[in-house]
Amino acid sequence: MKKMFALFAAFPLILASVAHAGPADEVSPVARARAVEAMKRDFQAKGIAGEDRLVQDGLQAICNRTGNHPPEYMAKQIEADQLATVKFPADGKLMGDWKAGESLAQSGRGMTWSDKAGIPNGGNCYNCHQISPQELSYGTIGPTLKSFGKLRGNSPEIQKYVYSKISNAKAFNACSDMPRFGQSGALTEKQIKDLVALLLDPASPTNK
Amino acid sequence: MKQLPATLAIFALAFSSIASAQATKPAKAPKAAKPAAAAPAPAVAAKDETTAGIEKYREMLGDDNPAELYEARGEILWKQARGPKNVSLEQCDLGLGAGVIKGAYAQTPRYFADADRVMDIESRIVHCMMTLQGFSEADVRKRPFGSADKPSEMEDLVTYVVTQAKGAKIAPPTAHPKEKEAFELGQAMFHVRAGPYDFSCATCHGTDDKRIRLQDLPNLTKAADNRRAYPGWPAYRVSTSQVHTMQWRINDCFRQQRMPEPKYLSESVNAMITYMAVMATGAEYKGPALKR
Amino acid sequence: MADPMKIRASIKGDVTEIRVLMGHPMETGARKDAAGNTVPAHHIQTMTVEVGGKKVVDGQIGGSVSRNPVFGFKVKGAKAGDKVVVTWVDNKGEKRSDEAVIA
Amino acid sequence: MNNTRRTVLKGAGATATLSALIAAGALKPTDVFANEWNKAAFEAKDAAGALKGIGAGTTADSKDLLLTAPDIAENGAVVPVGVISNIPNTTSISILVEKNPSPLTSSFEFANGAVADVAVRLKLGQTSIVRAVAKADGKFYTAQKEVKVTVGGCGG
Repeated sequence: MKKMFALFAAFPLILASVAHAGPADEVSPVARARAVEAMKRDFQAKGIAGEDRLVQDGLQAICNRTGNHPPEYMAKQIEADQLATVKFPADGKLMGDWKAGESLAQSGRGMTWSDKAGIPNGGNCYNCHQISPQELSYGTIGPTLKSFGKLRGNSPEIQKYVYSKISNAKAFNACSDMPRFGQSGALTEKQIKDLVALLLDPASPTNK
Repeated sequence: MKQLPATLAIFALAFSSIASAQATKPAKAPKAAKPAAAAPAPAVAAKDETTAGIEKYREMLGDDNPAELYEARGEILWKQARGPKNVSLEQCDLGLGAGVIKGAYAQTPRYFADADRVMDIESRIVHCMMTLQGFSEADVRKRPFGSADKPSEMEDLVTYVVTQAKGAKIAPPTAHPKEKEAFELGQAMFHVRAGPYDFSCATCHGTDDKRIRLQDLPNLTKAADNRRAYPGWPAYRVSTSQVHTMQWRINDCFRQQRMPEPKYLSESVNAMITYMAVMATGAEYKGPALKR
Repeated sequence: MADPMKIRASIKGDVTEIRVLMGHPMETGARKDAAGNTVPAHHIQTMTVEVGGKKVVDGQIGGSVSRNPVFGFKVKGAKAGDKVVVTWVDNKGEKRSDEAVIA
Repeated sequence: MNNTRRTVLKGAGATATLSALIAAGALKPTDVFANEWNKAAFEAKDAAGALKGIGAGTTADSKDLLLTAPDIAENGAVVPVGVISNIPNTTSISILVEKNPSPLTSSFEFANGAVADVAVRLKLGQTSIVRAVAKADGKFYTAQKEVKVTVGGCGG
């Protein structure tokens, strides 16, 4: 992350001058800085959600300042840096139990101030994605993942891609809306394996 | 007996369909979502069928809103002489002059010279409880958000006050520099990504035609969506069986963003409300909504 | 102490529509609170609707009726100005009775 | 804010108790006493037990019994259900949610001009058959509909 701060510091003029479409860009840098200051002043720690959560890391700072549209060379650098954070399982197995993955995908809990420490977090997947066709209540913020494995197979390359994507979505899209589930510690290695299986196991309902 | 206008039904419908994005689980958490033992329909058809079904559900909920129970309690609280000074809130200045309650909510948040800051309706009621009735700050901040079993006095009072603006057009003033400042602050905060999930308000409410699970997400960077969504709060939420105020709504959005808690009545929360209210200018306010 | 009911009674042609909103927790007795303790049953058991002094509906309900219950009934033969009285009694013996006039 | 709520409600005389109404002569006691709560039926743990509890051991499907409920509910805590019986001489309507731990939700008897037409809001613990039962001339008729209960919101 320090690396990215440095990167950002080197190009403030370029960033400020890049014009992008999108509502975030209506916000002036001064207003943005004031907003961050106001939040630091007006927000308080509650439960497991400490005030440290308002400290933006380098990626968040860049996405905020560029309205989620960093210049391409910077996006590439961010994506490479984020990909480097992905830790693959020591046993080399990337697919776990799709049934455990399905119940994880259903759960929307975890990491809020009303969640208790020490209880496993949910994957929040159905909040944004369609997966198993039996689940009618799914969100559309992310693309549909129905038939994901049926369409792409489950070769080692695909497994590696899906594992990496869930672990750190920013490795493939610098300012993606999707959380970095592995990098942030929201999901464990086993949980991510189970979600990989939900998408890629031929027995998973999404691939039926 | 106060009669609800028939239009409330239409209103509740429209707003529940756009603004009921997030909620805590119902107290009695249904295991739920074990749908369709029957053969799954093709994705597109299933979506249309589901969406249509949800719309039908909202329509069938109709216009009987338990928020009326809150309104009735709030009216008693408003008119009752209370607090160390033993006076009622009837002379509270909600922005249209002392003692004017009708329509006042629709013209908030606004700058109040006597407090030298921008206040939303709940902040202003609290201000009156302190200045008119003599309650201490600790008293009024003790328990702003109630539960289904024990609603808070603020939920009752806010429900009563906002209901008196039924039929008014949302029109918060924007001429004062501090009102402009609050709008800009709210707008900027809307886009700040932080926390373990890298979320901002805009993550869920910055794009057209998205939904979480089956709940439609208004794109709150657009005036049209604010005009539909903003008047949908305060609301009685059936999933929590209680009325939630706008202060709560903003608080819960940040909870869902995995952020620390924005302080009750703080400049930040009032700025978010100001942003949405100004964006919603021109919408008709039809009273507390009824939502999932 | 229970909230007063909201009762609306309006006549259209020959049919009077009565809508009742009650303030009640309607606990089933099976729900667990956040601490994992079972919340004791607390729900309305019986309710009556009277129009013009005559009982028109005699209802019994259980904990599966939603919190803050809403009921709708229809009655023929009533007239504007008739009094509608709704009464409920819950499993703890608490009672509440409120009235409205057909409009 | 302290303990103001209680005094407020008392002070405003917001409650009209049954006994007060009776004392004031507004009601005749015989008018307001409802039938005794049917404990056996309401506490039955399955639909068959509940039906037996209300005396409906045998039922027949009827097209004249109209049950309206949403196909899918956004939240199981409040599901609007309406039942209208066009069966002549209908004297009661009961409504069951078959998958609930106690399926019988409500039972209404009609008299003195009441139409066999009732609207209620029910809790559904999960996707379930909702069943209406009408009694007419001593016989029981039934109609049913499945209501799917979905997970809503962020679930957090």
